[in-house]
Amino acid sequence: MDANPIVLDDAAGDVVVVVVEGEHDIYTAPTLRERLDEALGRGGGVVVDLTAATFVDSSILGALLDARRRAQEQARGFVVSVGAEVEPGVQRILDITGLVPVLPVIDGREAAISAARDGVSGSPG
Amino acid sequence: MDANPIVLDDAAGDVVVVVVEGEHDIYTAPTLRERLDEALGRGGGVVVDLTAATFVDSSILGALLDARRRAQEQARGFVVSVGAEVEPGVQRILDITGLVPVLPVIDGREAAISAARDGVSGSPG
Amino acid sequence: MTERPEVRLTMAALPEGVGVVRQALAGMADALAFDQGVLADMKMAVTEACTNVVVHAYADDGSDGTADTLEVDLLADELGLTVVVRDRGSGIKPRAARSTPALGLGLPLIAALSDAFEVRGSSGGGTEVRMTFHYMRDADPVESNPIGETGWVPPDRPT
Amino acid sequence: MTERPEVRLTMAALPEGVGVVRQALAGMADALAFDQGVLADMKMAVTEACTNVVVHAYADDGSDGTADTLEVDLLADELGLTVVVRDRGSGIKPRAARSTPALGLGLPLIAALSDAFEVRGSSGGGTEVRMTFHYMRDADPVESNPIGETGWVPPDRPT
Ligand SMILES: Nc1ncnc2c1ncn2[C@@H]1O[C@H](COP(=O)(O)OP(=O)(O)O)[C@@H](O)[C@H]1O
Ligand SMILES: Nc1ncnc2c1ncn2[C@@H]1O[C@H](COP(=O)(O)OP(=O)(O)O)[C@@H](O)[C@H]1O
Repeated sequence: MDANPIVLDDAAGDVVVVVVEGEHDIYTAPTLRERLDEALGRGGGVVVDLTAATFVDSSILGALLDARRRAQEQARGFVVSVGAEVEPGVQRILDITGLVPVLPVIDGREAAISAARDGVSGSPG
Repeated sequence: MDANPIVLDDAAGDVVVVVVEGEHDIYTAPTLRERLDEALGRGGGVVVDLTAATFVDSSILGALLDARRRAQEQARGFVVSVGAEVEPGVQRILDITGLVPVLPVIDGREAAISAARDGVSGSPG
Repeated sequence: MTERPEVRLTMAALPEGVGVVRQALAGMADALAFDQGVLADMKMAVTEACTNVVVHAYADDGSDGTADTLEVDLLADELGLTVVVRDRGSGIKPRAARSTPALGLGLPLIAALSDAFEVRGSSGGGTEVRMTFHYMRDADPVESNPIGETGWVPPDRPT
Repeated sequence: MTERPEVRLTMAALPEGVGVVRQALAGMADALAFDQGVLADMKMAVTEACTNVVVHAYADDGSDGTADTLEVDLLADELGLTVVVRDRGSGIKPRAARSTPALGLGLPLIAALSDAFEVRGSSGGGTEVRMTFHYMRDADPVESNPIGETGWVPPDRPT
């Protein structure tokens, strides 16, 4: 009964989705890093779905940026997806850090999966 | 912009309704006592509507029992009403103190107004 | 169980503080994914204990300018959450020494709503009320501590 | 404004404490009928300040068994709520003395999200971060403290 789960979803086949729900900070950042390692280990594209996340802090952004860098090094797709209604505890930090084009952040899990499949992994690196 | 208002509603004419919303405890108990004094001062029956209350403690029950005693002394109706779905923070204290028949507590504001109009003010005093 | 509190809340023993404790508790229980029924009981019991500090612990309602404090500790273990409400006040006096008539419902409610409770003198003088709330309950604690048995009788109840 | 805190939260400087502070704050702000946008910013800024205490303030992650504390004070006045996050740690060292590479996003976020902020040495040694959040805002504080101006640059951003 984890109120803030982070699970891998393999349904899309060649793109693995890391589904992040609830509040995440320095306490759960190590778990996210593990899941991201696992996802990168699968060899395909990676999507991190924040649709059901209610709060993420800079430790979480740090974990995402590290994973993105590794995906880029391996020329793999890496995309973050959000829902149509983004929680203030997620939207605000993405907005003010200017990370939307960088990560990149895309609306909708399906669109993110397609982009990751195409090898998208953010603005010019 | 009081998150926990207590207001008088005179719409029923001869019965005045004290509408209690939100959380109430020792901090707002003096306000409730004032409003109850005002309601008793009108000369008719009194209903205390807890439908929109989310929490009441023993200080609030104390204020209600005092008002009820005064209503009884003046042979006036005094009834507490709750909604169909009662918040645990209200239901629980009414249940375990055995005050439902005492106050008395009645489902629905309209039924409570009728009862207060008929001079109901709880189990034999 | 270690005695070091997970969290300590310290504030002035004032009426507005009681809601602050209740809300902070609710927020933290939210993080613990606490059962909603147990949380409701905990909020009620802790409110009563804090109210006693505000109403009874300090003689002169802070008019002497000293810091009348209300301290709330949270201690978590495998079984549940223990909440300790502590003051540095006068301590619980024998009944005869009390002046104001009151409902006398606070301690009975605390007993009824908690899975375990204890009232004792606090080391700093004053009173300490410890209440434990289990994450999981086999039975409603009210069953084993019905309010009637603590001596509390509703007014005008046909007896 | 009096310096006596309305509420003080004291706990161990551990990763799990950060969420506890955030939730307690949310619960209390609920009682104050705080604006939801300001509350979201406050939760974010306070999270970053507490994270810094957990990550940077104490050298050896509590392995020496001493009580590495995280203290959070809330002070309310007419204009807004001031949150003080305090530790008894090593204090902020010059940049060269730091070892671990990090995002460096915490203080810039605090600056951007608060209506006023101050970082200073705390009297007990260690660091104190004071952040004020107004109940009403004329403008978004991010406008006057854009993150770019604090020196933070997103990685790989076309410059
Ligand atoms: N923190 C406290 N400090 C001093 N006396 C207390 C404290 N808590 C309770 N008491 C005493 O115990 C009595 C019983 O308390 P309680 O059951 O809560 O009923 P009530 O508050 O309605 O009197 C109080 O009237 C008071 O004399
Ligand atoms: N409470 C603290 N105690 C000691 N050093 C601190 C504290 N808070 C911040 N610092 C120092 O200030 C630096 C900048 O902090 P910050 O902007 O939050 O970025 P980051 O935490 O990602 O390094 C930290 O790397 C650390 O050296």
